[in-house]
Amino acid sequence: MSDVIKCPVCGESNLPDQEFCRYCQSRLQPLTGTLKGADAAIKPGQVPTKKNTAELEPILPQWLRDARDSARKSAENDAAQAGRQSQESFSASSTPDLLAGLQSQAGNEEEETPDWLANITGAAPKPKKPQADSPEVRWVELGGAKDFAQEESDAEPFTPSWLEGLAPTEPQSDELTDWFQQTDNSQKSGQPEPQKPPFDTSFSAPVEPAAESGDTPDWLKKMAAESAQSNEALFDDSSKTFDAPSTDTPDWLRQMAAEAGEQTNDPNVPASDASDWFQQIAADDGSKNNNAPVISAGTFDAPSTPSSDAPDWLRSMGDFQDHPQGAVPAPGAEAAGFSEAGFGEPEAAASSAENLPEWMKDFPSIDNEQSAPGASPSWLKGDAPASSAGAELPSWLSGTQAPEQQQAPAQDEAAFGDIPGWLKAAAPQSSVYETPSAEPTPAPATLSFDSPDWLNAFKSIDTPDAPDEVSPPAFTPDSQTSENMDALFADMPDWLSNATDTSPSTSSTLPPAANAEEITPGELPSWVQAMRPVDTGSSARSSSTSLSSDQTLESRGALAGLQGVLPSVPGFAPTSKPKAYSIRLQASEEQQAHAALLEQILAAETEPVPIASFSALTTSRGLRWFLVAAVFAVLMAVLFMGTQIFPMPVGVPPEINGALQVSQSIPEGASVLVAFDYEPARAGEMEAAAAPLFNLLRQPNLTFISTNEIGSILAERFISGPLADSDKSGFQVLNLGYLPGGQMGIRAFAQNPGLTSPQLAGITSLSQFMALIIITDSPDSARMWIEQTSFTRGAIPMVVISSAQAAPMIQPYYDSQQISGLVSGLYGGAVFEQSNGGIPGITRTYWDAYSLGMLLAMVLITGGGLWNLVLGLRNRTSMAGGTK
Amino acid sequence: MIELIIIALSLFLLFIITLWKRRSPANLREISAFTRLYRTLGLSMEDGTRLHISLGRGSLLDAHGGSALAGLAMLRHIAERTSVSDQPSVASAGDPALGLLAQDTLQAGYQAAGVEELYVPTAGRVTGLSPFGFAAGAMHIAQNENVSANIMVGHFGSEAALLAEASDRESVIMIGASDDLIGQAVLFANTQDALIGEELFAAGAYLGAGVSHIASLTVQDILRWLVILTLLGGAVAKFFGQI
Amino acid sequence: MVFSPDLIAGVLSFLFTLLIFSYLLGDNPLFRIAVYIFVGVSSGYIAAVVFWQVILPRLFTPLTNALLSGSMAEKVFMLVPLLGTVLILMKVSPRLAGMGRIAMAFLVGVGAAVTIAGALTGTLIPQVLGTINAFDMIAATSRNIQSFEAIFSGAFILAGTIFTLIYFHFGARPKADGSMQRFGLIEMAAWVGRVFIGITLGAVFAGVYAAALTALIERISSLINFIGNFF
Amino acid sequence: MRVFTAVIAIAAGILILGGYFLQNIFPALADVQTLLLNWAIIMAGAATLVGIFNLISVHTDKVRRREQGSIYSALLVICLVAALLFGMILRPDHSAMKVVMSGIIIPVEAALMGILTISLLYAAIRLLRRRADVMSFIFLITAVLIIFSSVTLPFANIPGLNTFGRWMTQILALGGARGILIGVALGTLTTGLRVLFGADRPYGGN
Repeated sequence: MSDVIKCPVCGESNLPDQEFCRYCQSRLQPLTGTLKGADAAIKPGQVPTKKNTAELEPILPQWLRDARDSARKSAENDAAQAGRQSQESFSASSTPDLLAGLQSQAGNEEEETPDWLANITGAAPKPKKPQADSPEVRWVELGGAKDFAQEESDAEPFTPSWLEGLAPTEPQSDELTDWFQQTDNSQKSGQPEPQKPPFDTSFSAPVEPAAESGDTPDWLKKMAAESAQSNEALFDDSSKTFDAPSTDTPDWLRQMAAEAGEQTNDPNVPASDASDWFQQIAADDGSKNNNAPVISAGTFDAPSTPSSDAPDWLRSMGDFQDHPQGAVPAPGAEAAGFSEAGFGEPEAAASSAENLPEWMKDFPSIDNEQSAPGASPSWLKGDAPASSAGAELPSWLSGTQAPEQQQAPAQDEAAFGDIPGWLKAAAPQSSVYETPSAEPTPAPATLSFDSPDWLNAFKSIDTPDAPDEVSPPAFTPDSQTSENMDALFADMPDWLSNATDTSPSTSSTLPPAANAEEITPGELPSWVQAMRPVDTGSSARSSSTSLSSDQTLESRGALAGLQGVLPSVPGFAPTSKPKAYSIRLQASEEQQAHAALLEQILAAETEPVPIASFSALTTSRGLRWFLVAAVFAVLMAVLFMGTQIFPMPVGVPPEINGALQVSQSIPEGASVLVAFDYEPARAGEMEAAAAPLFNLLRQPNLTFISTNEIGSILAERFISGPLADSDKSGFQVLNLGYLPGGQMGIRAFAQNPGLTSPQLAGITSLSQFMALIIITDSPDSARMWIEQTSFTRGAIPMVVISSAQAAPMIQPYYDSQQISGLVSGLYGGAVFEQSNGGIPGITRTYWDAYSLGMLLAMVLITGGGLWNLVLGLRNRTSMAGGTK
Repeated sequence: MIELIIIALSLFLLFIITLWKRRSPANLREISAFTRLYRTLGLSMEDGTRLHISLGRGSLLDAHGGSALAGLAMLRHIAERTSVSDQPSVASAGDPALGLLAQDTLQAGYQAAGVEELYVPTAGRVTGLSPFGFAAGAMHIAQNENVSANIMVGHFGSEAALLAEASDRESVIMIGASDDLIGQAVLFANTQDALIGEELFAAGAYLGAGVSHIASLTVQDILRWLVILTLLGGAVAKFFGQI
Repeated sequence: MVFSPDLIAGVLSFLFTLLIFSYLLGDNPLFRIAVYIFVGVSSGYIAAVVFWQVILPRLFTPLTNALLSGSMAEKVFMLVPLLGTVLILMKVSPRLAGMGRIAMAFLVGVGAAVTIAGALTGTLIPQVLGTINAFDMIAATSRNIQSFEAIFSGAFILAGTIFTLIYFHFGARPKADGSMQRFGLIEMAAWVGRVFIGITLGAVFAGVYAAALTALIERISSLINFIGNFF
Repeated sequence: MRVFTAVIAIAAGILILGGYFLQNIFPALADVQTLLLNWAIIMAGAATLVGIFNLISVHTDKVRRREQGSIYSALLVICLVAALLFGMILRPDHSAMKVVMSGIIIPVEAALMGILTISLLYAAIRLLRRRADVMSFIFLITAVLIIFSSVTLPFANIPGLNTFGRWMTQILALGGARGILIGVALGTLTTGLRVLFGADRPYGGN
């Protein structure tokens, strides 16, 4: 262990044994470990799963851990007292002990569920656990096995009503949840203590006197005395709490109620609520961090004070004022310190004042102010209201899930509230939880206040628990007797665990209640899952008895495994057979007709409405094959036979005539720029259309260029193809290749061909060519050439040879005399060829096939179109009829 | 100079009408092809099929850049709407620069939809560099990639018939528009509802791509009537030898 | 046996033509093989052409010259396209593709301007002027076209142009039944515009068919000729 | 980055437009325009290489994931890489590349164009079943008439048919074509302006 601990908040160094930073009061030691799955909530009805709650062990104050060590040493004595209990029953009885699980805490934090926690929840310990652990050790840890046995057998009947609530009722579990959450939250918050000074003054005081008590817990005696003498201010709130108790309420409780009845602001708070706050105390004291014990001390005040018939142990509480030990810790003391004080004060009896820790030494000075003889205890009278202690009680007793430092403001607000805070805490938070409080009476009747065991346990409360600030030697085995240790171990855990064990044991044979469905569903923190006694073993049940007459075992929901939580109201039993009502619906025909109509409407609404389809026309493979057969048969036959049935077209259109004149006007050997701007797809058509014109040229000097990447190859193909049969002896060809840039490239080329194409060195103007021939299948390409060269070509003629598909768009350029001639398609080529002296060329070869193909198309389109028109009309008619 | 005047006037009208259209709703005539397109978008999302948007082969550096840009604007909107679909749309182009822009546009659409991580660069593709190469590369997208509709918006020539043939064989809905008359003629014969001429540029407005698209149509209407007036006035003047 | 390039090209041409024609019977693996090979080969070829005729002569050669002997301005002017090329090449990597947007933005800006200019100078103004000039009686007379014929033709062209333009009018008003419709006169004019559009598209369609038919004839003829070479 | 790219696009566009329409006022803009266009052409060339990589990566991805038709994708990648390598090494005008061109590219493209004959016929025949409206009727009638007018008959020509066909093509069709092209130009203009001034940013950014 390191010599110093560095505060995670302020960074200052602190002693290793300090729990809180002396500079910023931040917590140095974690309150609890992280409970796995603590954040996850489970819903009622969900099957609980085992949770590893070993992380909660650090919650226990150091004194408890130290006490465990001392308990081991006294184990032998206790084991002898254990008698003849079987190992199983012993283990069962031992499980309720809060401290039972502490054995494993120090050494093995990986233990799934500490026994004490399991006992609190009533969950059956794992069968193997007691076997695995040394039973002897456990016996010792129990703080005296026999004590426990007696408690189980004897103490139960004597449980007062206000203690009845210790039974594992819903509120208990709820409160347990609260303090667990508080613990968890306090861990997160880091420094919960500095915000809780009000608790210090109000709750440490009653604990102090207990330190000097004898058999009966001193602090209880003092509380009794206090209550007898106290002003009603404090009990204005608390007394009302006991208005509701049944007639079985002990006298002292009744008296307490009588005294404080007028001042109670919340008369509806049932007596059983007192048990709640007691449970809260138990929970806080036993398992929570050291904050809780302070609370518990104050918690005991309320019930004890009003009772003049209080038993001796309560009366002895009157001595409280005679022992004015400062209940209020040092102002700077932290909550942890106060919690420790709750349990640590008893240690003062056994140990000298010198052994008292520093914070305990501070108490007297405060107590002197608070404890005035004959007056209500100052810590009750003045502190509670003044420092909002009385109101604070409810806050932390209410079991809210917020950390205590968060409760403080609320407590302040409620300091003079109508309802004491601790009563509020005791009050069930839901009607469900009120149910068990409705009949707390049986238990008080049988409760033995003299029960030494649990009183010893309270006595042991006075024994100094070991706050982190408390010097460890006070709890060393050497400094503590075995009796002290017994009492110490039995302080809260014993009665708490005992109480929690009772209900499940008695209800084990009863059928589980099925009323869980009526409970408002809520989400339980997952850690509660570990505490749910659903799988309580029989061994655990056997050793416990019910504190409630109701033996219903809850099987579902948050109360699952708890027994007697929601008892049925006594006397609520059916006296007669319920009248039989027919479940048959009495509906008239008219109503049924309306219902049918409604169903029909609803059905129509839910029935999917088909979306108006796009009337997609399915493909017709048959038509396609027919077309293929017809066209291919005709064309192949004609081409194969090489027929020349169809005459070549006669008559020369003006645009073709213009092209003819240009071709004839080009002088021999003249330079002609030819742009091959068509796609390979139209190569056949373009070659057929262009060949007649090139055949007219006389030994031209041809320069090929293309704005198409493939154009240069097409040019060479043209030379080697259609022109192959013509006389090419005089042809000179220069292929410039690809001219990139579209119209900008054309523009640049037109402005200075030699600059763009190094092969044309010396040619600086387009006008140096004698003619410009554009072979294209695109009107855009033709347009680009026409427009971009219009300013540079001068007067040189331009002829466009186009595909038939582009002719309609190029024709206007001829009409506007921007071009000199236009030859389009095979038809244009055929006309041109005819005008060239009738030398058969490629167009003649294609012409018959072309004409037949065109005629075939005309027939097919006409006939097929009409047929499909009829089909379409029929379909539309049928669809329209179907729609109607 | 007339060109500058036309540009300035168009720009001014575009700016003013864009501001005006922010407040007034768009009143546009019904175009059945866009109605079909709009429903096709939803249906493709519903039935988990893909849309194939083909942007044609219009180069940015020639006169067909306008149709390419219009196709990209439509792609941007479709990408945003269908990006979260199980089968996001794919775009094909026949021009390399247009293909890259298709990728950027698709990514922007995904980004606008907040699902940029779903964007796959191969959703925008160049399927070929020649007209028929592009068509041949795109014609099997419908068959291979669970496409329910081919949307062709851009510059198409006669190769559009090849895509139309493939769509018909696969019974895939086809909606086509081209700025080229050849492409328009082919698409007119092959599609259920043809988009003709400048309807190509209305795709963004009809699909709800933004106010500026609607304003564009209004500016086109205004310029249209100015052109008509110019034609009438110019013809009369020319006939009487005034100009 | 010597395989001349022409023979190889002829054989390949024959085979690939048949493979493509097989598509007429239905999509099949043979057709796909031919198409995918075609796409790959054509793309690779075009890329090689672009490299040899664009990248090399317009970027690397001038860049080398500029770096070796050019002025600082020339060096800068050649480094910019080099930078743009590098940025565009970054689009190969999805991670670096964002950088490529700078170059793409430049391309788009240039393209938009070229498009606007092309639309105005290449289409809008020439087409308007062409329509107006149809009524140029002087020009008609010079081409031996009678005035009546010129007016008649010009009027049809003008009417076709105007009605077609009206057909595309987008503005409309909501009707009582919820539908959007244009003004009555515009709607009527648009109907006439439909006729002109139908005529135009029909004429173009006929041209496309003629081009396709010619290509088919050429292919069938080549098949026959190829077979005929062996007999 | 978004703003930066938008600024670049807008600046480049304005300079190019200035080069088109303001070079008479600012002659330097013409040089700037030429310079910027040259850069754009180079970058477009680089984009081609990236596009090739995209093509490869898409199909490689298919092969890797063994998608439907992955064998064809593998074939495509192999052919592409081979053509690219041979083209880069041998240059495109090498005889081997010419064989590839003449043996594969041109025949396939022409054959694809050829099978459009069937596709177009099929589409035209089924058109009235898809859509029986005025435009479709006019479309088919015009197509049939023009087809009929562009052929010769073996025995006797129908007088005036060819003239009528030419009139339809050069007058009636021209009017519609001009209307369509002017409309497309208007759409292109507004679309270009939207892009030029950042309303649409196809280069990324929202």
